[in-house]
Amino acid sequence: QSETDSIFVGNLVDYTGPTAFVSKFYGPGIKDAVEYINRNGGIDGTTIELEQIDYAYKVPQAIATYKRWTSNGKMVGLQGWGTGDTEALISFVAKDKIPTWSASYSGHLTDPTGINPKTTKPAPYNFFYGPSYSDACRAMVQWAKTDAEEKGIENPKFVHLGDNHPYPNAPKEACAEYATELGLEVLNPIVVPMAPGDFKAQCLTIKDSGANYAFMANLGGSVVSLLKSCKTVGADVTYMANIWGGDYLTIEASGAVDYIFPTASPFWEADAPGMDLVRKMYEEGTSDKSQKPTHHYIRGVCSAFYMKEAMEWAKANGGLTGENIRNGMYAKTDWVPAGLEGVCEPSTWTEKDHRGTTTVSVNKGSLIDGKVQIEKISTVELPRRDDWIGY
Amino acid sequence: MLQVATEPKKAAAMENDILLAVDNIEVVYNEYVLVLRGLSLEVQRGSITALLGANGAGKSTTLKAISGLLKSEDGKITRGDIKFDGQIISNQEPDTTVRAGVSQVMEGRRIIQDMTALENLKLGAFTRKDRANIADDIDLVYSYFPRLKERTGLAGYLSGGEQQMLAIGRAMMARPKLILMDEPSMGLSPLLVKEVFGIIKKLNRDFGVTILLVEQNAAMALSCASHGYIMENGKVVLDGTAAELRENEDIKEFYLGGSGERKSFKNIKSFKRRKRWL
Amino acid sequence: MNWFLLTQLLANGLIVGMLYGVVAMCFVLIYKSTQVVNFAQGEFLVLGAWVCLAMVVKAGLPFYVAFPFTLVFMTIFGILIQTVILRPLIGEPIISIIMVTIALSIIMQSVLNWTFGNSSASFPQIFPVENVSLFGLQVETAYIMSLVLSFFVMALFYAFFQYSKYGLAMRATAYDQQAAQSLGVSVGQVFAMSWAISAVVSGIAGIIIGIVSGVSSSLAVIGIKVFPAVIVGGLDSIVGAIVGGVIIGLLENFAEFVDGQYLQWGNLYTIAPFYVLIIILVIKPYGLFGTRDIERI
Amino acid sequence: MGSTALRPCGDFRTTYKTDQYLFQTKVIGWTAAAALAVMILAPVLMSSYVVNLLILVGISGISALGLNVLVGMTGQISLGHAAFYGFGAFSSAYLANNYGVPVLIAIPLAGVMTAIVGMVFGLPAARIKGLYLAIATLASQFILVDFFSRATWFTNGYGVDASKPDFFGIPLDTDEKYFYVVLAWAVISMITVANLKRSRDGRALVAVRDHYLSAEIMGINLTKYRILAFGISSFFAGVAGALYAHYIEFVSVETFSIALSINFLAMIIIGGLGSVPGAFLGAMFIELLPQLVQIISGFLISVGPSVFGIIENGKSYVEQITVGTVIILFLIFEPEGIAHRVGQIRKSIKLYPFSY
Amino acid sequence: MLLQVDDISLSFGGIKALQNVCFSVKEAELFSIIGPNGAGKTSMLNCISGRYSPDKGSIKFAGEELLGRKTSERPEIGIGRTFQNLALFDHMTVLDNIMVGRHHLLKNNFLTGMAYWFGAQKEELEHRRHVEDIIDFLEIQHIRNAQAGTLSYGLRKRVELARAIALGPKLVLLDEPMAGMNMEEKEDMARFVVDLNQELGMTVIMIEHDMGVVMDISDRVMVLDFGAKVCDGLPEEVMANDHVQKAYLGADFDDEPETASQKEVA
Ligand SMILES: Nc1ncnc2c1ncn2[C@@H]1O[C@H](COP(=O)(O)OP(=O)(O)OP(=O)(O)O)[C@@H](O)[C@H]1O
Ligand SMILES: Nc1ncnc2c1ncn2[C@@H]1O[C@H](COP(=O)(O)OP(=O)(O)OP(=O)(O)O)[C@@H](O)[C@H]1O
Ligand SMILES: [Mg+2]
Ligand SMILES: [Mg+2]
Repeated sequence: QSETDSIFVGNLVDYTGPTAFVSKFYGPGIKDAVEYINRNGGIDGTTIELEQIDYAYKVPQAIATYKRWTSNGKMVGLQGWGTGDTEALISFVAKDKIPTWSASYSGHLTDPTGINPKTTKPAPYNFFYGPSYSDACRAMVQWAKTDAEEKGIENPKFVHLGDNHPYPNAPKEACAEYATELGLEVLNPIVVPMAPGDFKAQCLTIKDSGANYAFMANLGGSVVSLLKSCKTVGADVTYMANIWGGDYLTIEASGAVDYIFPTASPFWEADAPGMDLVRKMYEEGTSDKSQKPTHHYIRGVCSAFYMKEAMEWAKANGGLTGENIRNGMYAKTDWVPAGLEGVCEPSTWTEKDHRGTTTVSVNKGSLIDGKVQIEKISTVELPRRDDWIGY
Repeated sequence: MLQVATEPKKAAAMENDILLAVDNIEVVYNEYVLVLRGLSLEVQRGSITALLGANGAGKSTTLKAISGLLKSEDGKITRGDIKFDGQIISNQEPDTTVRAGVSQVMEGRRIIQDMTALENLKLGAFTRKDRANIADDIDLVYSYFPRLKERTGLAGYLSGGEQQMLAIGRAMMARPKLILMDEPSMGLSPLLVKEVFGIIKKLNRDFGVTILLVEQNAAMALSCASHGYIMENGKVVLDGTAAELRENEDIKEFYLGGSGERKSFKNIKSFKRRKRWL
Repeated sequence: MNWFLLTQLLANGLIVGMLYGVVAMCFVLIYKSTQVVNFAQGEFLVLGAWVCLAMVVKAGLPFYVAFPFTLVFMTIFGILIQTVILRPLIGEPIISIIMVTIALSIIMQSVLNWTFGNSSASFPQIFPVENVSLFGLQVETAYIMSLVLSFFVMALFYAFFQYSKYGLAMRATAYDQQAAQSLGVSVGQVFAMSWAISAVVSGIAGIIIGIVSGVSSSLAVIGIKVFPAVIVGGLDSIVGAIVGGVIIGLLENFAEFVDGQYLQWGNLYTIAPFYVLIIILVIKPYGLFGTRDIERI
Repeated sequence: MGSTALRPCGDFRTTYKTDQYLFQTKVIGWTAAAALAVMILAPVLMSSYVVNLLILVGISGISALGLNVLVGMTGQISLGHAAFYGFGAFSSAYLANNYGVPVLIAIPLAGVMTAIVGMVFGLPAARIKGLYLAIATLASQFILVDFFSRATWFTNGYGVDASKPDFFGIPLDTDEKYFYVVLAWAVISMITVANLKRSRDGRALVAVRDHYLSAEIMGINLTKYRILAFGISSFFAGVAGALYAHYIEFVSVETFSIALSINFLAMIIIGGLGSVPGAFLGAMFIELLPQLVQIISGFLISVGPSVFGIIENGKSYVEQITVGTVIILFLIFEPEGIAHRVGQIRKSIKLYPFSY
Repeated sequence: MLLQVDDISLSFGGIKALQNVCFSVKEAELFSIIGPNGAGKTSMLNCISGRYSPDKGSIKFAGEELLGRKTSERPEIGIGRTFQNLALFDHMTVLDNIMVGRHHLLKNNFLTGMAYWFGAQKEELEHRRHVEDIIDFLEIQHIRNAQAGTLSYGLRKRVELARAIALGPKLVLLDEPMAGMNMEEKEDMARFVVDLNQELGMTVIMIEHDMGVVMDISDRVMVLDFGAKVCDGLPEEVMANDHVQKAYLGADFDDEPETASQKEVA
């Protein structure tokens, strides 16, 4: 089977739907990386044929596309995207043995065996690079705790802001539980719609509730609107974002000040050893260059490179089948893809635990005089607690 | 005396006096229903011309073909043409036709029900440039139909007859050269029928408006018209001056209700074969 | 009971509601003259906002220049949409035309995303004071503008429909296209006019919303969001649009209050208007100010 | 007089019964039979990609057919159909997961449950009409979707698994096998709706649409039929949703958005309001168009990357724009839908060689 | 007495459409209502058929009070009608339009209807036969399958009549059945109405403006004006009434102006 000189990988992207805001960066990251890999010998001579399909965040469309891809039996891997479609495809990819690297970081995707009582469906073929939504939020909470201590806030209050929707809901319970554990007072979550709008009503409620730390689980326009509205209302709260909700574009558009957000990779200008390679890939790549990439682009690159090295392992250990590639993901520990040192966090996947990394960088960004300024303020190393697998 | 209309008269001398000339038109609905099959007729300037015919003969279709309203019913003139005042107006947009001086009183009145009578009248003057005279013309209409003035509510709540008056009044408001009237007496009480015909005559006499009148009340129509056409199955089958038509035996029988003496409807029991001109 | 929060929320609702009212008016205008519900309304707003933003940010024009240019642009756009896309459909079933506006929204959404990107962007500061205090509540200056605007536009529309010749023609066309045509009304022209007016007002509303919430293509959902306002006021009532907008604005904020303080239900804010909408409709099937159909036989 | 309704020669009907046949002419009958035969053989003849698309078309078609009963036949525009579709999906999964109801039985049961919910949400139709009603159904869309994300006992809050059905012990676990389940339901729904159209209650529904005042005076209970239409329509939506659930095997709360409701509406408008085959033709149009556009644009890019470089960059936008444009062009040229066009073609063929 | 109308009043805002109207119609009678436009004739029929509910008064049909009965139940009791401004189901075929008239007589429902072959078909066909008789009777065979909305005005009126007959009513209310017809067609229509009355034994209440027809075929005539009853009685008696002559027939309206064109021709 490994005789074929190319293998097929499907890639679901959302360039026109509600999450296009970030997919527009993540998708090109994958594409540029795969092109780079192909230009440089592919998987030991096998090129990766990547097809990006814009499914506009519509689950049925994603499934139809998936079926088209699998119908000829050639697909060996899937670079997925959103929460809805990734969850919908869990049993498909498990049955078809197609390893999937999604950009949905829902906690329960990290449970390959169904060990957590809350897991409804084990996800043996699902991977993602980066901390899970729950872990990222836990890191935010942990930072908030130290921050509160530093600032001398007594009895700090924490609130979750987000729509009643699978994606913002993903870390809600897990994060609240940990916040309570850390001694923060957890207020009732406040629902903020995913679509942008005037959110002064919500901001008034936030202000009234006396929250000190607010975790915004939405992304894009919704976050921008919320920050603008709350600025008008004048709520004195530290806003913390989800990994998709924090980038220089959001800060620029919202005019945020002291905005806290997690990342799992350096920023574009950072001088980590592997960043030269990333920038080279970008320069040589064919994707749209009208906008400076965000850190989402870099996670896309990492996702592609983990896939690449797992494939290399598979090719050397029995051939490029989905099952082998999956085993390739378990082959290394504290794994950083070659050439991307300092770019991708060292990650470990095991058959029982698909949390690649639990290390979260905490950043603070502000718009000062029309310039976005971001600094990394801390790194949170969360413990790999067993009760947090799949949660 | 009577002419069969298969050979359209082309008296060159009269050419100038002919306001409307429909020349051998064919009308198709929905791309497959052929309704008019080579219909020709002429209306002289300043005359009242009556167009009579059975239900479904195509009278309303003819009027819609002239005014251009056919289009909005998925109908089309596929052959022949219509000349108004020397200009070809077939398949033209209806508003252009109205501007050229043709008004239509549509079948079933078609007043704008959720506007008042006054607003309906104002709307009738939509194409007019001389804003100053509009108010006078509204008064004129009121003088013709005094009861319209009393009704200030929505036109949709007027009774059938009142709506008919409004429709005629509305057509007058455009100060047209030619009014196409589709069954103006329908649903009117005998008194009002007389009134309406009186008004049609008055319009014609006082303002020199030319009228093409489609009517079922043949006796009335022929009494005020100077010329008449009889249609059947999409064609003109008979035409002549009103006087000639009034004397025609068939017309007497089928349109005027017997020759002189009143017929008793009660005794018509047996199936009666219709005489046709085809 | 937290009176302070409640009054703040209600004041906010009143102000936001006015803006809903303006957007609702754009719907009403189209409906009143063409019987069509414009599902691309949201995109019209976003278009206006993006075009103005592009002129301000990219071309560096001052706002007071960009603003009128945007309105000119929207006028042309409205006419173009009507002549190219909607004119051939005159006289066709309304539902098909509504479908066309849906397709139009798909196209516009893509074109907007393509040309202006998927990210959010903000207007630079436009008014010397960004916020003013109203009933002890901080309110964006843009909203004050919209307040003035909504009354102005409302009065204008009202007079237009009631007294002007074209206003009458629009109402007549909506009621019975064929009859209007028979009176010399050019249906195409009237429709072009109403689309142009609606596009202009949408443009203005879009800019205000953009200033307040940031411009992004997903702002288009506001088009759907004001449906309750349109319906509560009555589909064909200009005054109703404003009243409906205010009611929905107040309601949202009141729901937020009840939810946050007592129920903890979640998104009552988004959903409450729809419950109330149904209740109002069952009591008043044509909204508060809509004209009822004449049901004579 | 009356040139409209003359029957063309060669089509003789001697009894009223033949005049009531579902397939009005032999040609239609044979076309239907041939279509059915092709469908039965489809899993054997066609690639599984095509089969998958056919399944999706079939499911959407059933749902669209339901909507057609409501919108096309009864004249009540609904913007909330996706919510009922979703309710069916969750109900069926719920019955199968929690009560062990065999899937093939859970599907119609879900239909019945959805019908009841549909009638409840249809209650306002007793008083509200036209676009006001359309927006009221939009409200039911929002209310139901909100319910989905709230009712964790029913939906987990984000989505539930649904299993593939068994047919007397044979697991219908491949697309090829599942296809027949969908096909069976598609045929059943087409026949029942076609039957409805030619019987008492179907006529009553259409009468309510065309002129409800006179319908009432003709003895038709308006409230009953308006709500009944919601019931029937939701039944099919529920069945289709259930079929979808067990096909996709995962029901996600996110699926049942207004966009999907609008999609269903697009299907019936494009297919032809009130037409039974039209619902399926429209479903085909809406489901396949994006796929087709995608394939074509992919092909163009592979042929001439230099020429189509612009397309490459904004590929997805070009695709969306194309889909929108095709819909608009289609409606400009055939505002009354595919079924209407087919009818027109049939009529002109009948009259051939005379054009009228 | 089949129909007993007592002291009916109806007003819309300021307009008094009906004022204390009383009349009665005997079994198998052909009863006409005449009166100027806006007199309240149609409103009267609307009260009987349930479209309007009068402000006061009572209407008894075959001894039973009608008011308070649901509109959609009235066909079952035996009341059918046609409409002045055409109220056909425009997008249905003529045949289906008439079949709708059989609605209250058919027993199949949506479940049996969807199953069709188990029972519903038989019933449908039975009623179809009946409807075909009506179609034959009114001579509209050739348009049986035409869409009602595309027919000409006169034909639609006839389909309306067919639909009303299909209801199988004891009392049929006809609102200007002959409007928009020429003499010949009026004769046909008159014949149908007389047949309805005499052969099918239906009681008829007819509104009509053509005095020729009214005088000829009605048994009794009632005159309304401004919502109030002016008189009723035999056709000749009514014709003799002064008020009727003036306000309705316009006896002394004779100064017809001559038209411009007639002058010319002459
Ligand atoms: N929109 C349409 N589509 C199809 N056929 C139509 C349409 N309008 C009219 N017809 C057909 O055209 C023929 C002529 O109709 P038209 O309305 O012109 O008759 P008419 O002479 O005015 O009759 P009436 O005296 O009853 O009003 C009829 O057979 C009718 O069925
Ligand atoms: N629903 C309504 N709302 C308001 N006014 C109405 C309504 N129905 C009827 N009217 C008014 O009641 C009066 C009687 O109307 P009706 O239709 O009964 O007259 P009619 O005798 O049938 O006249 P026609 O011979 O012209 O048809 C009219 O003045 C009319 O404007
Ligand atoms: Mg006619
Ligand atoms: Mg009347």
